[in-house]
Amino acid sequence: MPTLPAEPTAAVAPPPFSRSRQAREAEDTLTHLVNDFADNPKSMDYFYDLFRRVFCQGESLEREGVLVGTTCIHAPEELIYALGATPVRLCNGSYHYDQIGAEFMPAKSCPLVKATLGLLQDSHAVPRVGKLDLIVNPTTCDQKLKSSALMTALGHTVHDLEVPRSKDTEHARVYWQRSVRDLTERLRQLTGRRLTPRNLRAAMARTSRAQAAFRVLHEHRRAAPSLVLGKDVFLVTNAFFFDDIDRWTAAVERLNAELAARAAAGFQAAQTRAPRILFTGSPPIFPNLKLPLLIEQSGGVVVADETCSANRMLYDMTAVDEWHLPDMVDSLADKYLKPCTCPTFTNNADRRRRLLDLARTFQVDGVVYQVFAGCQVYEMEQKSVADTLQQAGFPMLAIETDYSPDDLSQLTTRVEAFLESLKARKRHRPS
Amino acid sequence: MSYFAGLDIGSTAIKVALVDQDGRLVGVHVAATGSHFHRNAQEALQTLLARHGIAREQVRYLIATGYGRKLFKEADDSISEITANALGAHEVGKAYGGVRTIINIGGQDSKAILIDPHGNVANFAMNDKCAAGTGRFLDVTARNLGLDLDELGACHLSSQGPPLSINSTCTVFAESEIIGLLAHGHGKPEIVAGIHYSIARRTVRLAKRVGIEDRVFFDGGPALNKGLVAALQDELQHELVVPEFPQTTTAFGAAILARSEFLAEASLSSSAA
Amino acid sequence: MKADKPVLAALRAAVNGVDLVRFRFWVQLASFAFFVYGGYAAVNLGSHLPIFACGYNRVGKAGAGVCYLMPLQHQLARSWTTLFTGASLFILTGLAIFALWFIALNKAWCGFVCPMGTIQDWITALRRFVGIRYSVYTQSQFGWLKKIKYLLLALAVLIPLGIGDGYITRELRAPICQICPGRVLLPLFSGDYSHLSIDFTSPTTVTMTALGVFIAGLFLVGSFVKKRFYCFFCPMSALQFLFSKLALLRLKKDGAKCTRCGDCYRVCDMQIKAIADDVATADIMADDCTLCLKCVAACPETGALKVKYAGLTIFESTETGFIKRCQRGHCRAHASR
Amino acid sequence: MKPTLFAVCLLAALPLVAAAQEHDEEYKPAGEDSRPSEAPLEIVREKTPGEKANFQLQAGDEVVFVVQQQGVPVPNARVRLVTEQGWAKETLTDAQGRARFQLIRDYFPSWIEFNKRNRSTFVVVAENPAPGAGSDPARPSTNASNQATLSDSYSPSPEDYSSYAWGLAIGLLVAAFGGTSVYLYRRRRVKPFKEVAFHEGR
Repeated sequence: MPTLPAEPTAAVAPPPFSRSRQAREAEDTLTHLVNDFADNPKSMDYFYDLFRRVFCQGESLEREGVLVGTTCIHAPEELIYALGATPVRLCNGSYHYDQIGAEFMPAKSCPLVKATLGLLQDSHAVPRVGKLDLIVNPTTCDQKLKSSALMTALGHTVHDLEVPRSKDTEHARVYWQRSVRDLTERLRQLTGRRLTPRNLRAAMARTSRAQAAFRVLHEHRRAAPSLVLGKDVFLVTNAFFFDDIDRWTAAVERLNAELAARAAAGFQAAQTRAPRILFTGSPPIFPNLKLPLLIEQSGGVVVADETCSANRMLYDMTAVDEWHLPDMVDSLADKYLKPCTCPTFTNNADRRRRLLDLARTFQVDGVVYQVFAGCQVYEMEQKSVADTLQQAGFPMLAIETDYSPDDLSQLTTRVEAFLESLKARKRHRPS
Repeated sequence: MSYFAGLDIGSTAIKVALVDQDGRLVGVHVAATGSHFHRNAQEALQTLLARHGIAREQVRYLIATGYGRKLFKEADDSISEITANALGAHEVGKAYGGVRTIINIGGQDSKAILIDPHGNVANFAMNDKCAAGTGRFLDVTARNLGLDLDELGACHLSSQGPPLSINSTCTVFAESEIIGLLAHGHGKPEIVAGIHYSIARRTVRLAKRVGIEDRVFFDGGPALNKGLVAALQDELQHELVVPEFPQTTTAFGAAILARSEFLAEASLSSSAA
Repeated sequence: MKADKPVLAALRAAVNGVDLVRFRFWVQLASFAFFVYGGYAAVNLGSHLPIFACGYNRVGKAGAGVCYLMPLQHQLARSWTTLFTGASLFILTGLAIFALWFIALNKAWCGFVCPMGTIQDWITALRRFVGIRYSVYTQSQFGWLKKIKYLLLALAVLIPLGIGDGYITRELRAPICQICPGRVLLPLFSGDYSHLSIDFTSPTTVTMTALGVFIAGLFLVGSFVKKRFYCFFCPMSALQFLFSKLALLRLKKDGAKCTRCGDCYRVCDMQIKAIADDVATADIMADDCTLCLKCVAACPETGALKVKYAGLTIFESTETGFIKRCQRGHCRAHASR
Repeated sequence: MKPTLFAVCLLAALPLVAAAQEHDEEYKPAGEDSRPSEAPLEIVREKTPGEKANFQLQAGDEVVFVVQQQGVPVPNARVRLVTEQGWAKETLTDAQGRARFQLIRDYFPSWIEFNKRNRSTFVVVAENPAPGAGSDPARPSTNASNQATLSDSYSPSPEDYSSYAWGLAIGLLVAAFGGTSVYLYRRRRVKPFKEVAFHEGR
């Protein structure tokens, strides 16, 4: 087990949070996100203000009751809400925590996992969500799998939620349903409350209302020319990580109303000829919205995404046949496994079909495929996704990056060249 | 008579190309980037104009490309060097019967571009994270062997034995390996040939990622090096086309685009007026 | 999709947002009453119906028609010399009438009309009310269990043929009807409980009537535990599937739209895995399917599952429809137990 | 759940409605024949109320015969009923000339030959002293009696070959067996899972 550096001895009084490196990083991203673009939707102010308060001023989001951290979207949040606990998604996008994580993790490992562990290693981590009573760690990709031991070494209690390696066979499905039931049992012991059809149904109602709101937003993004920029939608879905679910849903519903008004008024958030981009690959998590921001600063517009920090987390909804616990919990388990297009499964037929469907329905011009350095599963799928999209006539740009800002100029060249080639193709192929 | 200029502000060299009203190349000029690239870029443009006796006002439209394109304020517009290179190569390639694959080895990066019949970029791959296989690798080698850059080509051609295999592709370690090979009494020509072949192999691998089709267009500074061209030809097994001014194809592409942009805007304003 | 006129669009939205559970309950209730008690209103739809409107229930003039399996088995039980001659043309016309009835509603006869199916759904409702969970087959069990209905259909054809030429005793005529739970249960609804008794006249009748009551008991227990238990082994569904290619009512799946979320597989009473996992075939209706359309109601992807009648889309999975149904499902969460 | 309850009671009501309006063809003889029959002695079987045209006597039924002389019921006439096997019973007609018999079962074939539609015949003989010297004037006799016979047939009663008890027994057996086996299966499933079986051939 790696010996972990002790708490950094604060020789001099630590600077007020707002001047720490992490705050500056968030501040920088937020200013770019807000100021580089004219007329952002009014209802986005709630989200900008939320991120400023939480990430830049380090405001505490302490919530009473049991806090259950989750390191991946496979952990069913409905079960956590049903038992009165609050889910806290621990995926982290800050370069600051990535550096801290890199001190005790292999250099070539995925920046997201490094950042998450950096976050967990820091006692007063930002976003300030309070002491976690349990971390549910779905065993999806290898690095998250191995990070569970590291998290335990950091003093957290970790429950490994076993995710099957393939999702087509029946025993994989049963295996997953059993894992979810074990999780329910573990949460019951943790919170000391009993799962009943009533409280699970109420929890599922909250989540499905949030999902319904997201789906309306998703539908609005089909408009050509676009009504809302991709960076705003990524910010909205990133807010879902830590914001209170009901407040988040209300804010998204307000945003939807404003977008409907924009559609009626024929408002354009991007130029008519702006290349429409489908974003997929490793999830952009605030403050690492570097690539989407770069695309939209260079004149493109991200109209759809297939990443687990946005679409994959909120899109697929649960259908229940009989409102009794065995069927409800199994339906939840199925919803989190069967449609999931996570690259950690054996075959990615679902993901390719999903990308093609998104590309066609959103009339995208090109696909940007982000791969975090060290994220081996997404890199392995890059070729098959590129070929599938190529056959369907959608060019794809694969970009390997990580959380550090210093490869910005090289990325700019690639992104601009890609967008220019898309504009040229559009001129020859009357859209 | 109006002219159009393309200014490629590269990492090691600034290239300027001047095109007249009918799109014909008037002249090119190459100057070192140095540290004040802003001033050097203006000087390079000035020297080229002076050489052909053209006033600055006659240059109606100027497009900058390359790493410094965004910072060169006098430019009317900027374009990424990949699109510029593609346009340039497409234009120049017509003389050789049309090209589809472009290999460009620059000062600090190497690019492989696949273009469609109209000259638009269909696919591209870049290696700008490691100096191996770039112009900088050749500079380091030349300095180690005490040769000038333009002597490398002749030296390669004068080698008798098979080219040595330089297995470490990293610029820094290649240096120590060259010193070791010299110490073992291997001839300089064989070492240079070895270096050329290692760059060629690495570039072909990059080109394969975008797909190699039709005639292959090879440009960028190192394309002047005859030895490297021979090595690449051997590795590629495709017909290799090296233009007369390989360094300035990108600048030429930018100039062509400047002209078409200007004419498009002009026709637009005339039809609007 | 071509832009519909506002009226058509409104109609389409209304239909796609229907609460299918309630709609199907009332259609089933109405068709149950019609086919089990239609006879009293002097309704007689003939004897080639593709559902279990049991002939024994027709005896007391209660039923509105006769399930085609009964006349089929009677007609086939004739000597082969006459069977394979022009004299037996009426068997083909009978089959044609059955086919005509069938292609009108395809397998929706099972999902919406068949009285036995309706009884099973009521028993399932009872189980749900009591709060006992349902059982499922594993895929391997599913694989070999689903072949039984073809075996029963084969018996329904071969035994009468055997009787026709004297190889099998005449007491075994209409064998499938004798062991069918419909014979035992449906006449109960019109006061005739004679079929509950075991007929000791001969060993054959003993075994057949005992088998009949046994299967009826199995039917009741089975459908209490497994949704639509009997439909899985029903020879009528095997017979129907021969004609399902010609049917007007079709279930279509657009694989490109499908995210394979498995919601349709979740709610499928017949537990057909292909509905969720098969994204290649358009004509997705399997031989076990009863076209109860719960899958279309449970699909959140717009346009993924479509019900077409003679090419015209009459019911389609839509996102808004799904959310409306799902919201209603959850709103009841606060109101009911 | 309310709709389901409503449906169940609706269906419970229907069989009652169905049973009430039995409307099958009532047996109506062609037309009352006003002239009394001249037969010196006659036996007429009394119709049971609501009897259908294809009515078939069954073993165990109660059957009533009216003995009439010129259409007038004869009290105290001796009436004998003899079944096929030879079982006989004798009664006297009551005041209204009625003789009541209970048809006993006399059909005991081996199980294989048992045919529930078998018709075993019986004959009813009525005898009554006739007034006067008898019908043959040539040979007057001291006591003359009229004898009339009526033969009919009856089939085995359903109780002989069908039994609800067995039906119920089998039904309950299945319900009990099915229910408990599912309960035990679900209880057994609490154990982790069935291992994949290996069939090691030689």
